[in-house]
Amino acid sequence: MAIITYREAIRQAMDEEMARDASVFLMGEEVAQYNGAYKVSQGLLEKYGPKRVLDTPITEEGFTGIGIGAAMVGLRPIVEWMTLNFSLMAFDQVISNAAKMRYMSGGQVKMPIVFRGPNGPAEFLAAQHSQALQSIYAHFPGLKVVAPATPHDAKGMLKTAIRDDNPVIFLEAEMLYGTTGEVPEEEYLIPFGQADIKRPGKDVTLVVHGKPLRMVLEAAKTLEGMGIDAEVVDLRSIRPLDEASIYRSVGTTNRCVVVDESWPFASVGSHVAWLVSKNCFDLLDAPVELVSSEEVPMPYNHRLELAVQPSVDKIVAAAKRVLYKV
Amino acid sequence: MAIITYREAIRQAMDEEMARDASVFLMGEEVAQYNGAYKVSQGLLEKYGPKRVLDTPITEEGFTGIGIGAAMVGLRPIVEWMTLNFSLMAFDQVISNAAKMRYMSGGQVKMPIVFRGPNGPAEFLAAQHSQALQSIYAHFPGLKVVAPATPHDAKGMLKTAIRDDNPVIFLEAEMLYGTTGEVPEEEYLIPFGQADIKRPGKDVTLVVHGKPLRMVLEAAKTLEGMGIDAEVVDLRSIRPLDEASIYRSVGTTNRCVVVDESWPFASVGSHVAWLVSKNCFDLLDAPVELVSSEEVPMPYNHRLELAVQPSVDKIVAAAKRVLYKV
Amino acid sequence: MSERNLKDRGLDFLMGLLTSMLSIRFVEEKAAQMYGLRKIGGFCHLYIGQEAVGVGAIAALDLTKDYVLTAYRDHGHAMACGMEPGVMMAELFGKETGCSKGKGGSMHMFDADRHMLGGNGIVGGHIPVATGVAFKIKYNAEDGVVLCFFGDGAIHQGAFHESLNLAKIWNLPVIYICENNQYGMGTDFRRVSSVHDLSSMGAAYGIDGRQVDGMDVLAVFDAVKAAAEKARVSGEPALLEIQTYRYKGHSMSDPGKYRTREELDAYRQQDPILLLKNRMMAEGLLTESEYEALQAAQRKVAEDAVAFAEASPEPALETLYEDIFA
Amino acid sequence: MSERNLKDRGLDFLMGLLTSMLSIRFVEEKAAQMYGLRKIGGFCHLYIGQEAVGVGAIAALDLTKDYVLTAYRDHGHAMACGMEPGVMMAELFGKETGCSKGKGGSMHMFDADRHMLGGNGIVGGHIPVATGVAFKIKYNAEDGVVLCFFGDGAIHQGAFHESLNLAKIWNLPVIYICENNQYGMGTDFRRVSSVHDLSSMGAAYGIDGRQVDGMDVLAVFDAVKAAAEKARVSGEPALLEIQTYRYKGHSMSDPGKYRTREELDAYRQQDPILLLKNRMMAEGLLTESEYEALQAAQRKVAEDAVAFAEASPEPALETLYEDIFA
Ligand SMILES: Cc1ncc(C[n+]2csc(CCOP(=O)(O)OP(=O)(O)O)c2C)c(N)n1
Ligand SMILES: Cc1ncc(C[n+]2csc(CCOP(=O)(O)OP(=O)(O)O)c2C)c(N)n1
Ligand SMILES: [Mg+2]
Ligand SMILES: [Mg+2]
Repeated sequence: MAIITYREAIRQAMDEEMARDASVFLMGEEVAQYNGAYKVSQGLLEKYGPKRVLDTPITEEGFTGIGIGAAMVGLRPIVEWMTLNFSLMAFDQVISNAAKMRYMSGGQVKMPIVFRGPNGPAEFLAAQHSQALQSIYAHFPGLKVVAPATPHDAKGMLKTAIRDDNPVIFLEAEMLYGTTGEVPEEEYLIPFGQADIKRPGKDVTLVVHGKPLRMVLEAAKTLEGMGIDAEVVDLRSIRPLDEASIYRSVGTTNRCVVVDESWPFASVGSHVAWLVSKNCFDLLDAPVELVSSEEVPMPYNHRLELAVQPSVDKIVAAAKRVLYKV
Repeated sequence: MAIITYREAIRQAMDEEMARDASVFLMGEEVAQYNGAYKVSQGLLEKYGPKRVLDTPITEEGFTGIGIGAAMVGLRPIVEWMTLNFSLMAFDQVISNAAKMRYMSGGQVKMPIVFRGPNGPAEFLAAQHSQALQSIYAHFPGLKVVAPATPHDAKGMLKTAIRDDNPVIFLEAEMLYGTTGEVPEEEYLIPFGQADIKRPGKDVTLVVHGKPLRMVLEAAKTLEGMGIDAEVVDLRSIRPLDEASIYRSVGTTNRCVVVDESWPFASVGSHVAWLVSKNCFDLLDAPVELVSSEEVPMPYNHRLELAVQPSVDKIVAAAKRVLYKV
Repeated sequence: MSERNLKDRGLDFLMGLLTSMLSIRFVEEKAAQMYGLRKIGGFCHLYIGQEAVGVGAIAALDLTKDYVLTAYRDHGHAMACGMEPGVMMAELFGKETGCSKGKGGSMHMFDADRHMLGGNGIVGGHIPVATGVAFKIKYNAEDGVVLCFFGDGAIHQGAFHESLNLAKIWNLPVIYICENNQYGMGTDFRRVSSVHDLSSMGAAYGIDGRQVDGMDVLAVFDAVKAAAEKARVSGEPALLEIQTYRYKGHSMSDPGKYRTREELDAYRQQDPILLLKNRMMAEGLLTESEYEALQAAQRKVAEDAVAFAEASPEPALETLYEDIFA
Repeated sequence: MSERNLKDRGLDFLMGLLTSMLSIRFVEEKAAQMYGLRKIGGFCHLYIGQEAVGVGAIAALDLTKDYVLTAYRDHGHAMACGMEPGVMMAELFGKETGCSKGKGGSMHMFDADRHMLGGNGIVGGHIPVATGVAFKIKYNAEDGVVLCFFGDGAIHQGAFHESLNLAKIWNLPVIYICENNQYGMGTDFRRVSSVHDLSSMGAAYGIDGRQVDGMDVLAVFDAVKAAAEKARVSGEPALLEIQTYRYKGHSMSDPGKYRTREELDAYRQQDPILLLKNRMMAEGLLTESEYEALQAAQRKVAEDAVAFAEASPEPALETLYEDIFA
């Protein structure tokens, strides 16, 4: 297995799928000549030319809608949003068109389109540029939403996303691009709706998706030092959601902490926490805890912005709470 | 007390606040000469003139942003969205500007603006026009979100919203406009963050906000016929949320059903259900149930669209489930 | 009036236009009647008065390679694309045999086989989507064109502007057709538009703009034909402002008080059907009795459409869960 | 070159412009240096090369009644509005003494007292907001104007177009200033714009457009002065395309490989500071030694700014919960 970065995993997935299927193309701001604001599309313009790798003007609503139209008639667009924050400009296109076109046409059209880009806070970017937006996309039926946290998962799931005949919101993270991990040499795909046990354990279930996985694994290590054996369930895919894997784990541990870097209110995190609360009602030995961001827009100051987000300490503390070890 | 419609309650609130404060104005599509697509602004143009009651072009992003700019410098705009569905066109303005301007300026500006309009499904309007969008607004810190269900609450809370120095998303409903209720003759305001017990009871707590209140009250009556005494907690305000009132009620009943006409995933409903699950862990005799809409875009066919939404039957069934009377 | 000699156009062609306009007129009148009988619900935007636009424009296409997208006032376009009146009426009735299986209703007429891609309820929202369909044509080096119809109310939406810029820089074969029926709901377009010659807005994108008499089906045909041929060859987008008038209210619930009876009557004098009929008679291409026979036949078509819709079954309840994902 | 006799403009006025441009230049250079030392993080967009635009334009204002709003490349505008360099640098450092208490950072410089209303990170997002500030001016019958600065990359956003239409139909006193520095990030504006004379885009809204030499501070001053006076009197909005160049990368992380050294050098030859300095010397209004003294003084200002920022305390952790609601 090769060790590559998350960035490279995404690039490879796009490259392989573009080589495989001439109807796949990439569009977005700075994806072509600049090779991507975060260099995720490095080399793709050179390899596939300007017909298939297109720089757009800064008009998210316009080019997102163009992707949707192209998908409706058989192309397979990958639309890169420079960051998910800017997708708010295109929100109506995604919600009113991509998510609903098949339904309101009574199944006459398919919508094979991937919307991808970095989601969630990075560093020093302040309120408008530091939002984790999975919850608002996951709210709407008609969209698939995935948030892989490792190069392995990112590559396998992006390939799945590109081959999917439905709209997929594919969430990356600026802070993940440089992280590395093992990826098989041979082709593989990871189906949606399958959580992955990133660490088996028997004392407490930690449920997570996307970037905070690394923090959760670190917390698990810290807990291990305290004699607490945490199981880490990485959802990977938010919609569809692999509820069975979560419940199976909680069935063993009887304790659950959900970690989500979003704001808590009406979030993926609180939704999963409710699902566990309800469906594992008789199994739970403690209330389900949620570790999320503070209910504030993101401040620029670094100490403050770190304090806003989940941390290893906060996760460890929550795990101890559900084990009544406080 | 006078008996007036929900529509008239909203109109009166705007009228009184416009009379009281010259910096209050109303803008939106068809609000002036046409007196509102749903006739909510009836007579206001005539009374206050075109300076303070403005018809806009169909450019939600543009006029919503204008409202935000005007609010930043001291006016108190009421922005009517013809329906909340169209606010998706203006989503970035609300999230990136209205919700964050004060924070990212370090408290230098105020944002006294009300965004209002009908939310949620009406009848026969299909997928793009039948969305209950409270969950995506409630997700973001920096916004207040309220959904009064009666003329009394609507009037008192809209007046509060207009006087608030912060952005308020004020959710009405087409199906509520014609409903009637008692409203005091004298001026009154209803503070945000106070739930209202619309029916006291001791066997099960039904938590609701907005339009489905009527359905919940009907369900409570049906339950009464079965010897089940339901308490109906009408949240009225989603953010701020009156958690204490919910917990107090669940403390008595030990059973809770949350009703929310949104889709369930990452919703206000599932969030409240999690809060109750967590904070009433030791009090609950059954898992918290959520009655919401099916996970589908809204179909046009009436039988189908009714089947998608919460109903008296579904609420009664959920109440019986938490009482293990099934 | 279009200048070319009428006879040179061929009798079949002219009869086709006349038939198509009559068919739309009568089916729409039936729809109005059925709405009154509550067989149809929700928003229902009739095309009466505007028939020449959809019919003339779509007659200029080859729907084996060209495409049509429009807004919610879509009955006329759907029928001009060849949708069976019965299938359309069944959709209005919310029946299983409707084009969208009763899921779309009035605003979402789709006939993907005939390249009619909706029917969209969000003002301006389909303009980028249509542009994306043109993107596919170019991507696949086909020689089709896309007609994108929208109203005078939609032309100020940012989506329109973003689309035109993109269509021009990428040379996409799309004809933007602004059906200026003088009003966006209750708003005279002059009240909300900074320019009154809407076709002049193309200049900001280096796109040719033209005003066309929309009561003259042949003028519409000629203008669209010319623009389409140019677009096929060069990929040049175009903007046409086609001036027309709707005889009925904006939707079924609109009494239309914002305009005068005189104005309406003046337009009725230049009714597009009357106009073509009179010209054909003047040239000896049509007799009164032939016209009456044609009318009778088309009345029958409309009646049959209602009978078909009436006799069709409601969709099964379970179908509400279908057609979300492919 | 602006034609008026230099001397007639008054020495104080000219020295003021020169000082202001130098001050911005040196403070920006310090910011770059501090970024290298990791005292500043995140996005940091420098104004070097563009000083004549902000300085010339804002010199034409009376900030007791006029307002300024801009995008994320906002340091120059903030200083031209009179923000203390130390306060700005402290904001860049994320310190409590920063204009936005360390919550905003580089992209969110606010100085509400001086009518500088940000600093906005969403490309195009502040354009409707600025238009709303102009709305307030008209509403209150004041005689101020608003300058709304944005980049060549922002001009295609729908928000721009919606704003211009609204400003024109409502006669709002706002001057839209497109600072065309030739690139939006790595994209030559000619690649993403269907027209190359951006000032011509005003015509679609009946708004006067003009191109202005942005390296000539006096030309900028004259053009803005004229547009502002007109706007004050008649409420007429205007569009200015001010042609300029940024010497540095888009943000600190951009190596700027998309342009040639020759191109950069050519612009450096017409450096706005150099240009004004040379003209003043040629007219005997400035000596070399006076200029050196001025430089020294402004270098000191920049150093003092850093010292102030450095010495300032970090915001207290609890402040992260403040400034959300008024
Ligand atoms: C984004 C959005 N805003 C508002 C509406 C409500 N609405 C429906 S039709 C309409 C008027 C549109 O007028 P025009 O574009 O001229 O089309 P016409 O009805 O005249 O065919 C409005 C405001 C909507 N459907 N979508
Ligand atoms: C809506 C949105 N899309 C994308 C971005 C990312 N982005 C930041 S600056 C920029 C380029 C803007 O160029 P221009 O408007 O010319 O301003 P300049 O940087 O040249 O001053 C882009 C694409 C953003 N901040 N907001
Ligand atoms: Mg119209
Ligand atoms: Mg630029």
